[in-house]
Amino acid sequence: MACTSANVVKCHCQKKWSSVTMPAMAKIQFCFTFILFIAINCASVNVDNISSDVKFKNVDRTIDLSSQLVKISQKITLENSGKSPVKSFLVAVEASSKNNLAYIGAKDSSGKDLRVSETTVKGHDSAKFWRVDLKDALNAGSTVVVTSETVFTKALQPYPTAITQQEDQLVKYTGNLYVYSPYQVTSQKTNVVVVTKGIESFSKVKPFSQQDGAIQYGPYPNVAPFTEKELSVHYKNNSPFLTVTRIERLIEVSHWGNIAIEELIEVEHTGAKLKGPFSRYDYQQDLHSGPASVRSYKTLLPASASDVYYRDTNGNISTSNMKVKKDSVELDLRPRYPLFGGWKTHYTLGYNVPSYEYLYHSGNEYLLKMRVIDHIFDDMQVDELTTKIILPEGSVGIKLNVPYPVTRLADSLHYTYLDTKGRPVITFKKSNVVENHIQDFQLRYTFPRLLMFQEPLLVVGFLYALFLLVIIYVRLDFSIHKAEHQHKD
Amino acid sequence: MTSLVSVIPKLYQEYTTKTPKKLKIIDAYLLYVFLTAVIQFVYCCLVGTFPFNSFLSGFISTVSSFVLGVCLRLQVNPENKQEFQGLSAERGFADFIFAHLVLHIVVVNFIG
Amino acid sequence: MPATAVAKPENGRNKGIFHNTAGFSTLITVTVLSLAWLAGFASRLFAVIRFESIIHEFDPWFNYRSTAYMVQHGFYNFLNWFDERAWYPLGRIVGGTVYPGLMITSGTIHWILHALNIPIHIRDICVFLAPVFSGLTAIATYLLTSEIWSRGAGLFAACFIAIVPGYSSRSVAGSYDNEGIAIFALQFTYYLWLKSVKSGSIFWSICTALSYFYMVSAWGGYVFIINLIPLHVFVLLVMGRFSQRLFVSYTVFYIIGLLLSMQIPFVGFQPIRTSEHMAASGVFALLMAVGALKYLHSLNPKGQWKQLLIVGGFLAAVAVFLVVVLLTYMGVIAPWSGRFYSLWDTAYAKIHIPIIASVSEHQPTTWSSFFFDLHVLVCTFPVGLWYCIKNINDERVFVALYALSAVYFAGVMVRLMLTLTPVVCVLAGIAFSILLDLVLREDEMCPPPVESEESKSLYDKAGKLKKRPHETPNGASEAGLGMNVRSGTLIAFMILLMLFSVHCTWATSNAYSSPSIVLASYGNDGSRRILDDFREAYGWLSQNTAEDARIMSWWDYGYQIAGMGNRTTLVDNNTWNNSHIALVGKAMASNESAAYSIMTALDVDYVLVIFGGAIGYSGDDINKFIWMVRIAEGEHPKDIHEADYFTERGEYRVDSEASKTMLNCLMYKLSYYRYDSGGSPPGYDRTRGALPGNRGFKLTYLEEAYTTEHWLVRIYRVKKPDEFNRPRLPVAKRTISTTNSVSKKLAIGPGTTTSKRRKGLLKNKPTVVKGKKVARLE
Amino acid sequence: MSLEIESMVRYASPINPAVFPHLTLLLLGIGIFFTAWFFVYEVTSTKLSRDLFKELLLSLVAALFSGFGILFLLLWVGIYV
Repeated sequence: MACTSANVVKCHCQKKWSSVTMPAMAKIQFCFTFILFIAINCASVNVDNISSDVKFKNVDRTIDLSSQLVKISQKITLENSGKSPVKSFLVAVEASSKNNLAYIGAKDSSGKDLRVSETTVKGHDSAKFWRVDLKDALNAGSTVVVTSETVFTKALQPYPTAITQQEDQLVKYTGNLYVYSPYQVTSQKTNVVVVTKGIESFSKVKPFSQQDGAIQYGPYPNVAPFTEKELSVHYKNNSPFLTVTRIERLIEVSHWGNIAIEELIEVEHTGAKLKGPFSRYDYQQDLHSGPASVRSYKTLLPASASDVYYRDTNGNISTSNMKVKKDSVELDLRPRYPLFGGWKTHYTLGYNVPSYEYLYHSGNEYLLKMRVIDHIFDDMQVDELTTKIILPEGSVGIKLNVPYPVTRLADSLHYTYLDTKGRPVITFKKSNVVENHIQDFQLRYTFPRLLMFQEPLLVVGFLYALFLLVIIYVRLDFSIHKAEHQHKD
Repeated sequence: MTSLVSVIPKLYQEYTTKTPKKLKIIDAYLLYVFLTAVIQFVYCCLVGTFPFNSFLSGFISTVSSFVLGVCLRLQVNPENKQEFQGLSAERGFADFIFAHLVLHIVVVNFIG
Repeated sequence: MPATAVAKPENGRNKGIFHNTAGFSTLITVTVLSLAWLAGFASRLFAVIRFESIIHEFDPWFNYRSTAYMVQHGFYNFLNWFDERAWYPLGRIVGGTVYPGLMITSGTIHWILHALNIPIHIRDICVFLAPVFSGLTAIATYLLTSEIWSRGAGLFAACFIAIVPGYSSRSVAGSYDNEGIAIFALQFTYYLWLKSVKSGSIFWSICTALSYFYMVSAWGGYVFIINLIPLHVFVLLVMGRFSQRLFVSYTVFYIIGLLLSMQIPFVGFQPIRTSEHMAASGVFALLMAVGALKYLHSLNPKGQWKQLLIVGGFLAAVAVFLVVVLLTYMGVIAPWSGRFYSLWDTAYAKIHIPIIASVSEHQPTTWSSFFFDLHVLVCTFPVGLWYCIKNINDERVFVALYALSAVYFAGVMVRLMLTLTPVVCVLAGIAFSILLDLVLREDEMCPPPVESEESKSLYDKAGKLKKRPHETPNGASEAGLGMNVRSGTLIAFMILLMLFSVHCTWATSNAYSSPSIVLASYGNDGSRRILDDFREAYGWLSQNTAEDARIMSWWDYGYQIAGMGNRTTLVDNNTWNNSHIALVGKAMASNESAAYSIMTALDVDYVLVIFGGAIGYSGDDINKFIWMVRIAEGEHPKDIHEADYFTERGEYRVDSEASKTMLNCLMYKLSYYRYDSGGSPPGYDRTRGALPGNRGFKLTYLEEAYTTEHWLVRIYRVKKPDEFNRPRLPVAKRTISTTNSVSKKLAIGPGTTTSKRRKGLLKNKPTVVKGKKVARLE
Repeated sequence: MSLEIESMVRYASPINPAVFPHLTLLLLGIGIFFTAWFFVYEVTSTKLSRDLFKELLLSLVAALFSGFGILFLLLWVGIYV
């Protein structure tokens, strides 16, 4: 995996991989509608209490608004002011933005992932809570530094919602000025990064300072738990507001040494809508025309990817470049037309990778270790992801491990070249996916190697049957002739 | 023209004496089919051709039956052996059956 | 090989020296045929290799779309398909207005492959259907030629037809059109017809009828068969070659074929109602009459039957003719259709039906295109024809008639070159076979007396020159070709054949292998750039307009918009409703406000125009515009006058000297709206080599919705009534700029336009590799 | 339970993809040769001289070689069955 690890976020929750036993192949046909949820840590299961011992001594919060995503990272200095050691603490997301949350993760000071699980707290039904388990229990009186990272999608609202071709795109962010926390926060600072200079307006709560492309708030002392105060920033953001409304990722494993990957992608520009005409003349005049539009974007594929194709229902999209880099293949994808606000496009991207990169075996036991989703473009946001894995015909004992909860759909069968009873297809779905979700799943199955001969023998059998037909025909033909001759005479 | 009139009984005589029995059966069939066609045509002239495809399929099926019958007669006729080399009477009859099969499948489809 | 080949026709002599001869000749035949198939298939793949597996041109897009519909919804739904995406607001009953053979063929292939778990996309089947069928055509041609002459000639003919440009022009990969499979059906029907005439078997006649049925389901050109076969019968009758076999084969074929052909919804009752089909029934009646008289004659051979025969035959013919005339007069039988008239009188279409004349395929063929499409075959096929007439028999009468009629039709219409090509291949195959027969004869025959001629070549022991003109044992007079002459001829002809194949490859590759929806241009450094503007625009339409948006464009692009853009069109390439097309033409030719009222009446949401000025693409709408005007004038003579669009001197130009009407019509404005790029000076039109006369104007009722990268396709949105009540631009600002225009006049007369622009070539640097049949309309 | 990833080895194709073209050509060549032989035999031999065993053997060999040849052809052109 060394060569492809560039973007792989180490699975922070490896131990809680849920494992689901795949029903026997025979049953598959009968359970088309059967849907299996793999939410091990369902909200209904876990209930936590807010410990009064824990305090946030200091929180450094960075809200990164430079892309279409809102990335908030908090450096929390945790203090145990109680008597007994504390093993875990809670982080909370306010009710207003909990539906936009795509990803949450936590790391300790040495950069190791901590286990994060969803939970609830009685009396605070509107907010969402996560419990972060510390690696070592925090003794009374001591402190520890934990970094939490959250990513929100669709939290930036274009304002105005429609712009003309030449205008810049302005967006508005509405958030919480204070760290939303179930605990008392002794001191906190917030740094809003917007990168552009064009800030129209922002909430002014002292103390604050504004430097180019960034606003600092705080420090604010002693904020009570669950304090909310509106923070809004209205600023220019011309970064690509592209949403992948749907992606279907198809992974087809062949034991002849190849894994074929095909992604059907639907993209929409979800920024400010284009108002009025589109003028090619203006667009061609200078490159800065249509600042909010997207001409092209880069997709990173695994370094071993080959036979890449990029097409839609009307055929190849001829406007793309491929650069082979050391640790990846970089595709510069240009949609057929530039994407303005509200414009959509769709395409299919496919490639092959050799099996030795992702497939492991020991005897007849196989293990496929691949990404649930791969990079589409930087700061991507995906509304709906469907991943399908097609295994060789005759694979049994399929077990799937995923790094985060997904919705597993019913298994089905896929028929392609030289198939008799069909190949098993494992399908699972996830919505609201961001880059942090580029992680590996593991799929175990058993495949008797002798079955590899089934396909060629099928061809051989077919040809042999043809030859036999010829042999029979030659004899038959003769007899008919003879019979006719007899009749004649 | 008078010679024409005188020739007809002669023809009839020729026919009755020279033609094999097998062919006479076919001729009877042909006559029957021909009359059916005539009746159909007269009927449609009197009543009208409203379901045109039904009339057509009926009429054409009789015409084709007639044509096929004539062809069979030609092939079966021993005098024509020279013309149809390699075609036995049985083969001719098998072809006849095959043609009727095709014909009637189409007619059934067409009659609507 | 030629030895075994010529051995065959002399029936019974093919028991060769070796017991194995039959086996090896079969093997060689099979090998040659499969190689021909392979070569034919491979030579049609240029477009796929150069571009991609994509449907070409215009009509194929409709065929593809309906095939996809059939595959998706099933056959019966397809037959009942009412397509409301076409001909808005009329719609089109697709099931009843297409020849479904093509769709059924590829649908069946798709079905079989999927039953075998071979998941090939229907598009790929459609793309590769024509090349695959070219192989079948080769085999059918082989069979046909073997029936007429010999197996060797058959192999030659098969090889010719596999690669000849005249046929590959219509059957390259991606050109998914009726002709692709129809030529196969044509050849195969003829083969079966000859077979049935030869054997007199009902079985073969039925097969002919079935094959004819396939042809009827595939292509309107079936009329050619149903006229040629009766003609053959008639000529045989006149030549006194009546036989009972002929009687059997024709009567059975006609009656079953008639019934079968009426099964196709699109054909319907035409076979008994239109004049085109009447010749066949006339011959049928005639044959019946002749058969009856012959029979009576056979009963009494001694009678005075001669007069009776003549009188009876004559009376029958007169009666049939009178009935046909009477019925035509009464309106029961439709008179000949316009397209059919234009076959007889080439000027007819030009005068009466501009829409037929406007299609470049319907133009008379030029001599050069005969040579271009057939190359050496055009010179050799008279030889084959001569030999066929010299050694006449029933089948050869047929091929002679076929050749003569096809030559005539090919001369009338470029498109019918296609029907000429097969027979040319057959006859050229015969000619070459005879030639090789002459040159290579001696080997396997029992050594004839050596007609001495000292052979100067040392390494060849065959000094004997057996002259054996084919099948005419006593006609051999030119005996005594020398070894040198012989090998010289051989080499010359081999070189000729080589040149032929080189030419075929070249022609197929350069002239016929352009998808026409993807253009390629070559930069100075030889690098290839792909201009994908059409798909860019159609892709934009399909993704970014409302599901039910109605697109107005000239009819050429109707099928493509429906196929790739998946949107409703007003007119398309199925030009059945002339007045609707004329209405669109009128909208394009009127000024903006008049056009707006037409467009609102038609509920138009978007207008699409093709504009080649920026890259010098000559097949664009401005160049076709004069046809729009003509067609519009035909229906609306009060509002549109062709003369208004020309300058006073009768020139068609777009620069400042163009007429006022021209400069203010919708098509002009949509093409040049905010056009300021392309060469120098800015706004220079590279296609017409002129600076547009009316620039800097504003549009009131429309707004630019999208323009592709190279300006090739421009899409405008028609504003809703509440959107344009804005202060209009002062008139003073809407001046017509009369800057220095160095425009050459484009002498555009109806005749020259076609030939000039049939190749949609880019005028300047970026040369586009394009087929010449591309631009349908000038 | 199941094996851990560390104890497993990477899975590569049993036949190096680089030799697919060669294998295709070789196997298909032999296959076509035997097919041709078979058909020639079928056409040339008469009812008397025909030997069922030879026919069966020829066709089996032809089918085997052509079958595997076709498989590698598929793999070569990128249809990984």
